[in-house]
Amino acid sequence: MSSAIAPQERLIASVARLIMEKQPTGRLHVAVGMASPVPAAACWLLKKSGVPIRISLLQRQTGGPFSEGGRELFDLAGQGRIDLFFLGGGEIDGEANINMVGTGAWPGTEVRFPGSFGSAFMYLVTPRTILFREEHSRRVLVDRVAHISAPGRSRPEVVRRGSAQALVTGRCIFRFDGDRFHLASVHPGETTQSIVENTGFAFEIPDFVPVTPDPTEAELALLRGAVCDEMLTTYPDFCQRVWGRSPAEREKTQA
Amino acid sequence: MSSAIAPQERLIASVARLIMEKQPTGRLHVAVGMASPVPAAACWLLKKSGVPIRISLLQRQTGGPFSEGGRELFDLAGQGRIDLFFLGGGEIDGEANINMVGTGAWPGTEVRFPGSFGSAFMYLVTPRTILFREEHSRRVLVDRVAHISAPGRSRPEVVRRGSAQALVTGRCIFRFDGDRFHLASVHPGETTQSIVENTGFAFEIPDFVPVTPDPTEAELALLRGAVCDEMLTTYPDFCQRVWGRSPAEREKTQA
Amino acid sequence: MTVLALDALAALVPDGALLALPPDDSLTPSALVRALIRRNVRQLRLVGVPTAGLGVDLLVGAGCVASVETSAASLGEAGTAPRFAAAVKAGTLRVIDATCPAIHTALQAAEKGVPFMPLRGVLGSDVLAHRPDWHVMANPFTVDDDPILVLPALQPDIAAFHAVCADEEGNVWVGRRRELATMAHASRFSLVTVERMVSGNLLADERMAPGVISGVYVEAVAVARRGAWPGGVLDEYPADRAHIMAYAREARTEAGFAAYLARHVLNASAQDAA
Amino acid sequence: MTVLALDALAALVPDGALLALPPDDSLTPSALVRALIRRNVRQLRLVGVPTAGLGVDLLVGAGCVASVETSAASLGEAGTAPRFAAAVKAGTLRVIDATCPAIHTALQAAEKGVPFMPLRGVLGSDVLAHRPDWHVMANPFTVDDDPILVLPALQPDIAAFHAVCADEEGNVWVGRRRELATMAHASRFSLVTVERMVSGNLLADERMAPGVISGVYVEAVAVARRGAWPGGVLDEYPADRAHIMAYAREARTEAGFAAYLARHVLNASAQDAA
Repeated sequence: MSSAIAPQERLIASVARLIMEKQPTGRLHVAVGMASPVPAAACWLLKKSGVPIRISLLQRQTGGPFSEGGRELFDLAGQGRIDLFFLGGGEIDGEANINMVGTGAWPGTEVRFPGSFGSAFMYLVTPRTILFREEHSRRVLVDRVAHISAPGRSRPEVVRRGSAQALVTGRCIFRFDGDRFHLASVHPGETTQSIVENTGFAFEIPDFVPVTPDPTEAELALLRGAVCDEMLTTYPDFCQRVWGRSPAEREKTQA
Repeated sequence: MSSAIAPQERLIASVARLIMEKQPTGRLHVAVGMASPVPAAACWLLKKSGVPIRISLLQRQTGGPFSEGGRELFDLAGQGRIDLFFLGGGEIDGEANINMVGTGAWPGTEVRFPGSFGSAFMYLVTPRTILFREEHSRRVLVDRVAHISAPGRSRPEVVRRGSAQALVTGRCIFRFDGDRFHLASVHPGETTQSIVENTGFAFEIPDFVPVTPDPTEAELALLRGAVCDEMLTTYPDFCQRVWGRSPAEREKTQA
Repeated sequence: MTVLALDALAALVPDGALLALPPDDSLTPSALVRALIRRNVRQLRLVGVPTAGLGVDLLVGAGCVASVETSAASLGEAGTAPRFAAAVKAGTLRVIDATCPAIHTALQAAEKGVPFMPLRGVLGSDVLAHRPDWHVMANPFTVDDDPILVLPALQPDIAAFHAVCADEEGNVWVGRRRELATMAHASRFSLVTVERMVSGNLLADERMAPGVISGVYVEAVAVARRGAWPGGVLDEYPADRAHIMAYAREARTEAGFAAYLARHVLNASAQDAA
Repeated sequence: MTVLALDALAALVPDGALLALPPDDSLTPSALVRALIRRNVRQLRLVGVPTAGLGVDLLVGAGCVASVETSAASLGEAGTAPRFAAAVKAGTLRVIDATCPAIHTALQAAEKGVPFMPLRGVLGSDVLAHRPDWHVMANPFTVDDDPILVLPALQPDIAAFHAVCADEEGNVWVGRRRELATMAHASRFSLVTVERMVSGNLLADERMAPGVISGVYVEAVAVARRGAWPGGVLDEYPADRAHIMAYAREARTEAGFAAYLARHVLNASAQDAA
């Protein structure tokens, strides 16, 4: 039997299931932005499980999938060749708008977030976006974002390939129907009530809300082995925190 | 004393003098297209004479000045970073229009020339263009081209950095004043009368028309030595024809 | 990405495809062109990026082509592309004349997934007058009268080219010939012949990566040694000028072209497949 | 092209210049940034291509900056860029928010010499609402209602970056970091620090050429060994994460930042010039 399941392991497995929900006819091409260890691990989990997924990780120590520099990801996405991307945000609201700029007057005189990165583009040109934000509080999940880095919905005349598929947080999974979020599952220890209390936007609550399932034994084994191996150099802090492993230890093991 | 001056040697020296006529403040950047041995030799002549000229030769066996592929020349020119380019044409008329497409109905049902290449772009975005066409006949130098690959003049609202500086042929040198050609010099053996007889367009004839000067002894020595060395692999047929040298001979000499 | 035999690669080009090809000096896929003629492909709509050379001339002469969009058709020092010129004269070929940077720009628009891209110059050229699909618009960033050409995105169905090598991920190395990258990125997919397969991942090698076109764009690869011949490959082998000169002479007549085809294309499957 | 000492290279950046810089993971010219602070440059208008990192944070904290155009300012895993965030809060810095592909596209427009270029997406973002210099126009290639963003060309005065090596022609090798090529092509000129000089011509080497930015664009070069530090250089050396983490903590306060400057920038001329 495995040691206790880390919350991040559950999130990773949840994201992996969401990725697999809607497969395109061809090979799935998923891009993962900077500072996104959970989405990256979810992609590696699928790849190590034998799913023919193509992963383009923007954050790598050396190497990388592109030869046109960082621009190539955006060109690929502009063509519709990236099937799925991940976005987070300092604030996310009930219409799936995301704010990566800040609060207070523009450009964030109260709290300045890092900035919009590619979100204003990627959210519209990518068929599927999984929103991921571990902190689930009324500070982050707000009724109305202070500023819209990237809109969750667009007017009908605006060319848009898709929007949010789901929002994964440290407490639950919401699905997005194009207009509103629906509570899809709550993580162990959470209840519909605790989600309502910690969420600043209104959302749909179905009659029955399941608990987010645990990763399987096979998934846990992959996460703690092959997936962690792939992540060690790129996300050393994350690997240390979740799995207690460091790049130095890996080198020792291999030596 | 040198052996007889080849007609091409006079053309090369003439083109080199035209290049040097109007120097920009910075380093002169001259690009030379495909199948242009005389312009290429003129650039090499200047470079081997110590002029700080930058040459971008599109026709090279290996290597080449660009790392974005063939597109980089056009991007550079679009920015105005190419100071001078060369164009020819199946037909050239008195307004400095050039036709590289063909005669008869579009796209050249009577005689099809190769096509416009980059001329429709380069002629407008490059500050200076030297027109070069060795054949000087009423077939080539026409009153009105059948089709305009690239116009010699543009309406005032059209963004244009320059036009033809001169037209160098096997018989003479014309200068272009933005509206009309002026006879600048005739090559040995030609007269104003012979030029008029062989030219299909009207042009200005000054009171005194000089003879195109011979290349200097120093220029001839460079042409037959260092310039030919540079051209041997790129233009073997030209080097054989003008200087009686072949790449094989060069290898023998170096061995 | 799959590794196929040359004929199987050629079979992936359907009749009527909008097929982008580089010119003779830019990793032209000559062996694939010959295989396409052997498989009797028909009604191809070719794009010469940005010009057309021997490969296009062969396909036109062999009756495989409905239209050619290009800035020029030429055999370089060997002169006119003879079957192309003959077909234009006979009126049996639809030629869509362009200018080099317009082809690069239209492909860049497709590469970025935008519907159009502007280009300076070209105004006043009859090339523009014969392109009803090109527009002239007012520069929206000035109040002055500033007309500018805008080109619609050009997305070929297939980009075909030769490369030095491919790895198991379908990454291919084309070195400095980066106009091929634009062409590959802009097209729905690429078919690539290579001198050889290599192990490992070309994109993981910092020395090789800059000259790589990612396997993302590559549908299939076939090994074709000296597959650019009579074109050259970077510093691996030079163009075979003597052969191109001989072709230019021989293909001036229908009969001469037929003899060339019989000798170098139709009976050459064994040699190309080697 | 001339080869200069690092401080002489920094002297080529005038006060008020529109200066383009890559982020920490893309051959960032850290040694040059430190030299710029030592030379007390003022009123820089920075462009983070496409995001801003430690270099921009240092310049902002040292009071060298009037404005920053960027898609984000971040130290990656180390979190917020502390002096940037503090200056935004204090209202002492003009921030011109963009989105990554908009910066690439605006530079590509300058690279091509066209006044604008379109980009999909972005409509409905408040980034657009705060960019009066960006326009939305009707796609001229459809009769449908199809609004599309068009971005004006962005031509920095100077692009500054680090490269692995330079040759005597001023050609520099950046490998796969081709967004630096776009930045260099788009800018009036480039200033480049390199790990080392090499003999010969990088563009003549078919293996190296694809990763080269031509000397056409390079005004001057200075050797700065480990010049990207604490950023990394391809496979030559990794980013110094511990240092960046320490900076992120220390620079949270003005005093901490001043101490960092004193230790690593103002007294480091000898070490950077090595």
